[in-house]
Amino acid sequence: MAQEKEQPKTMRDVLVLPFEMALGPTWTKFFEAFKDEKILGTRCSQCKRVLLPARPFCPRCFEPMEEWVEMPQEGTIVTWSYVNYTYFGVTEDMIPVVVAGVKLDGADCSWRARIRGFDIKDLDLVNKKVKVGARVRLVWRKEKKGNIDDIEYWEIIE
Amino acid sequence: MGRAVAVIGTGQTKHGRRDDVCYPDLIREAVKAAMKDARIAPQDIDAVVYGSMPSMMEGVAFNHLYFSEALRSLGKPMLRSETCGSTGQSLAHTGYYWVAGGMAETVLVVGSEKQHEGDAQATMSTIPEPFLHRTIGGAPAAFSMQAREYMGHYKIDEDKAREAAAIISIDCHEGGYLNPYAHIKVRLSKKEVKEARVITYPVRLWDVCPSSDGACAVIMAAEERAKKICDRPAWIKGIGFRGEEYFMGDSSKAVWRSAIEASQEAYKQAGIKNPRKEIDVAEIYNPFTYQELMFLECLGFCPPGEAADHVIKGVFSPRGELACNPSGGVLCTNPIGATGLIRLAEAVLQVTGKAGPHQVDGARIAFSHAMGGAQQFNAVTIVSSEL
Amino acid sequence: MRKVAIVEVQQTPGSESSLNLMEFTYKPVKELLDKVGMRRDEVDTYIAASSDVFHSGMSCANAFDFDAVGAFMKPASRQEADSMWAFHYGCLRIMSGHHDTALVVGLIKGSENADNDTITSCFADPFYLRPVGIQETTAAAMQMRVYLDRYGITEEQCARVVVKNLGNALYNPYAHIKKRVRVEDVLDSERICDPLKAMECAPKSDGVCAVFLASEEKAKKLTDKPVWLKGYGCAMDTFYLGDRDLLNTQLKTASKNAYSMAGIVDPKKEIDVAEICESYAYQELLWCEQLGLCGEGEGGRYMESGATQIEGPFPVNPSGGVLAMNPYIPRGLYRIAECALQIKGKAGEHQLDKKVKTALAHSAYGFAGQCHSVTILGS
Amino acid sequence: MKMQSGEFAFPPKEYKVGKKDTVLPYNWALGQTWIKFFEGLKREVILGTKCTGCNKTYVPARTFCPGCYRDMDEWVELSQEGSIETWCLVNYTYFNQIKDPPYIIAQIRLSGCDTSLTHFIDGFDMASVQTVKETMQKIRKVKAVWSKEKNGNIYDIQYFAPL
Repeated sequence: MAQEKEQPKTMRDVLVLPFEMALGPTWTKFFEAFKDEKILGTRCSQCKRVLLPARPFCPRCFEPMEEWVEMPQEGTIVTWSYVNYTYFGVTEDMIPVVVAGVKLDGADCSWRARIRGFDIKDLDLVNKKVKVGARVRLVWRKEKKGNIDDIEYWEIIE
Repeated sequence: MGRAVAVIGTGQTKHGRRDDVCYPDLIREAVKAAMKDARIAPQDIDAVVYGSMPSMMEGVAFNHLYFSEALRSLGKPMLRSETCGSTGQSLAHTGYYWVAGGMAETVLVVGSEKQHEGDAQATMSTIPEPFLHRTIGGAPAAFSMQAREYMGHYKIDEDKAREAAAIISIDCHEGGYLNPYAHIKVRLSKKEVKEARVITYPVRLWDVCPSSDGACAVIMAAEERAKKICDRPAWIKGIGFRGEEYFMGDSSKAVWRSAIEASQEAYKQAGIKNPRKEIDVAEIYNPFTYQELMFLECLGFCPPGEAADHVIKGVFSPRGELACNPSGGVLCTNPIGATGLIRLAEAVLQVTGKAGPHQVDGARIAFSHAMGGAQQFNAVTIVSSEL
Repeated sequence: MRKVAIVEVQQTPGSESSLNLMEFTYKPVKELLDKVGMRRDEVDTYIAASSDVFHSGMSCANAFDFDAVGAFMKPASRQEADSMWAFHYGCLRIMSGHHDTALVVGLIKGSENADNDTITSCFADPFYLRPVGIQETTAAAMQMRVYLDRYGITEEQCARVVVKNLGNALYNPYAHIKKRVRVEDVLDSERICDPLKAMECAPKSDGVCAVFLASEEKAKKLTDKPVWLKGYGCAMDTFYLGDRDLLNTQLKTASKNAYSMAGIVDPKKEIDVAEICESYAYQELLWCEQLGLCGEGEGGRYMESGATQIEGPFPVNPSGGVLAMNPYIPRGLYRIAECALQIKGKAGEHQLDKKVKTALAHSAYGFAGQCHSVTILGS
Repeated sequence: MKMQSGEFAFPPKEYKVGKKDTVLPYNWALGQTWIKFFEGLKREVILGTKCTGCNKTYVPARTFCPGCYRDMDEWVELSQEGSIETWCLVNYTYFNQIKDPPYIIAQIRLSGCDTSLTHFIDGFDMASVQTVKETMQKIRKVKAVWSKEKNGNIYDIQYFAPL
């Protein structure tokens, strides 16, 4: 491939575009509840599914989701992955990471979560502990800001 | 159902790292090749369809404006479709509707990507909504999670899945080795594949597609025109597109409904009852080997949970019952915005007998596919040598 | 080729919204479906128009938009471009006979993005036009100067466009800028990019516009006042400004094609109203010329004659146009929605007091109007 | 900023928002044509290409003719003088702006060329819009002014100055 030969001429630059996004009533309420260590989902009046994070409407029934449900903070791993590589914006100190899909008890969908609470640099240990079907529990950060980082990590329930 | 639409020419660039040309010139390379293949001139084209991944991948927004000359769109109407990874197939669908709808006789459809000009994973990390997600890992993480969800769902033994994935990798890389346009050119042993560096466990180096620069152009024409100017047209027999929720956890990615329904719609239009028997070649969007297992089932090529066994039996190998990705597939070449369209172009090459070294003998009906979004979208196009 | 009709339209008012982009998009789509009396899953196909750079920081815009657009498990696609292209694509899908109903949605929250100038500078190539500072405003200012110099168009004539359009906007509930201005106000406003003044440049707005399309048979079942697609034309120009005569745009080609498809010979006589995309005041005059509504170089006098006033013989931008409401991506659909409402006689306070049988919707984007689309609608 | 100030400003947001910068790195391939064009600028030479089909001379140099779609491999050295076709005076700020205002961007038609070059006009006082307009009206011809230090990009031409 070409990159083995000497590099043809290129021009480098880094582009920055600022954005400011409204969280809106649904996700504002969802995040404010973090401050009281609460996870809120919403239930669809038609299909009765409970979705996480809370939704303004049901993507399938297309009806507003107005019924709020407080969720248990334990769940089951439906899938997971071990991320151990860097790219622009991701530095060595940020990896490795165990990303998982966790189905909270009583939810009809799974939710992205980060598994920690043991030495995740040890892949064999990770493979022993992290399994599809394994139980996990949410661990809150001490001081909360009302954003996704209030969830420090999820720990495996032995 | 509208007018019959045929693909009368295809063109691809040499895919790989293409720092030797600026982006517009890369695109023109594919456009010229397609016009040569279709034996038509720029003035014969009524309309242009273009697409790529988020254009900020290469740092030029609305890049169809920048590529106006390269696409030879001066004075012509254009549409600019984009549906993430499935963009290439969505482009084909746009061109198809334009001709079928009777608003154009001949349409030029072009997809491209120049991944080495940007950072693909960094760009893809801007797909998730930044405040509800703390994503890391980009596409590889997302797709290896899908792989594990699939294996977990059917309780597929990890070693068996690993064996099947290795076979897919070896077959694809062999195809890529033969395909003159392919990016990755290596012949691999099972050992090399199974012991390669871990990217996002269980996915290893040779289970993952490369980042490629490349463009693909396809020229479509209405029935009469196609019959007049093309001796071996490939007729579009069926198309399908389905998408699901933005939040990945909302629906199963192991039994992937959008893939099932998109292909079923295309089969219905094409009158295909038994895909594995009736289809001769399939170009599946397989950026990750493990994912192909799930696709083989969702696309109806084998019963749920049995993909690994069939792959190990060689059912989907180049000389198997249904040859999958003889071109080397996405695993060997992935200029994302072009990738889905390359699947169609390769399907066309197969049914028109133009595939050369990786031609599947006597191919008459070929299947092409792409997926994209936050594991959301699936798109399918079926072509045949007969109207 | 099958006939295509607009059944209903739904717009959001242009004032800034505190809703999240997902909620913001969902509301008008839901309202439109309720108006038409259809469930989400009963609609055959969905086309969205949204942009990766005008999208609150999220790439692959359609991934996020998909739920709110209502397209779950439906044949769907998306235009990364002006929403008039999405409208065209929606029409094609119905013309093809594959689908009988289509819902087209254009969306943006301008209040969440950087300045339009910051973003449109990303349209420029990295080697040449970007480093020399070309974006839509600087390109427009240069186009405006040629216009003033070649034909002796006056800055006052351009300013009158702002006065007229913001005046019309006062009566349009869907307009963003609600402010009565005088010619002096415009002329005295900051010369941000001479000859362009601050008030001659469109703002950036939040907006979602949804349009419901149907085939002939279906439309007749769904509404007693279908608005028919009569003609469509679109044409691209070259990218580099230096290759073009900035006063000889592809709008001529686009409108010619739209007129011939609609069988229109004399647009001035056969069309009752036009909604055109004047992101910069002078463009309304220039586009009127290129649309063949007046001779070349006569845009200024045409304006002064009062022809384009809301009560004039050929009203242009009764909605207030883009100067009063500029949701960058949906603005093309907003033009179509306004035309449809005028034809249906449902425009409300700014409804023209004459029978509107044929309307023209125009959309343009890119440097100095690199791309033009024209849609002709009729009763 | 333009719309952030004056009549059409957005009020400060009183609802919960998330702020984020999208930061992305790029490494754009110039390709042979741009490389040769910029090498020319390094030598203080402005190169164009001529189409054998329509006989048009394009600046900056192109790989192919936008009209004829043919390859253009006939290179021509262009005059460094030209006339101003149109211009604008940028007098406001926006995020990611290329330099501090005020500055003039213009279309410059180099003698003997069929397309015009987009670049800066500079070399005189730009304090007031009025004086700039008067100066610009007097200008008949402009000439390229070269940067001392050349990096093989469009800035190797510093600006065009009145003759």
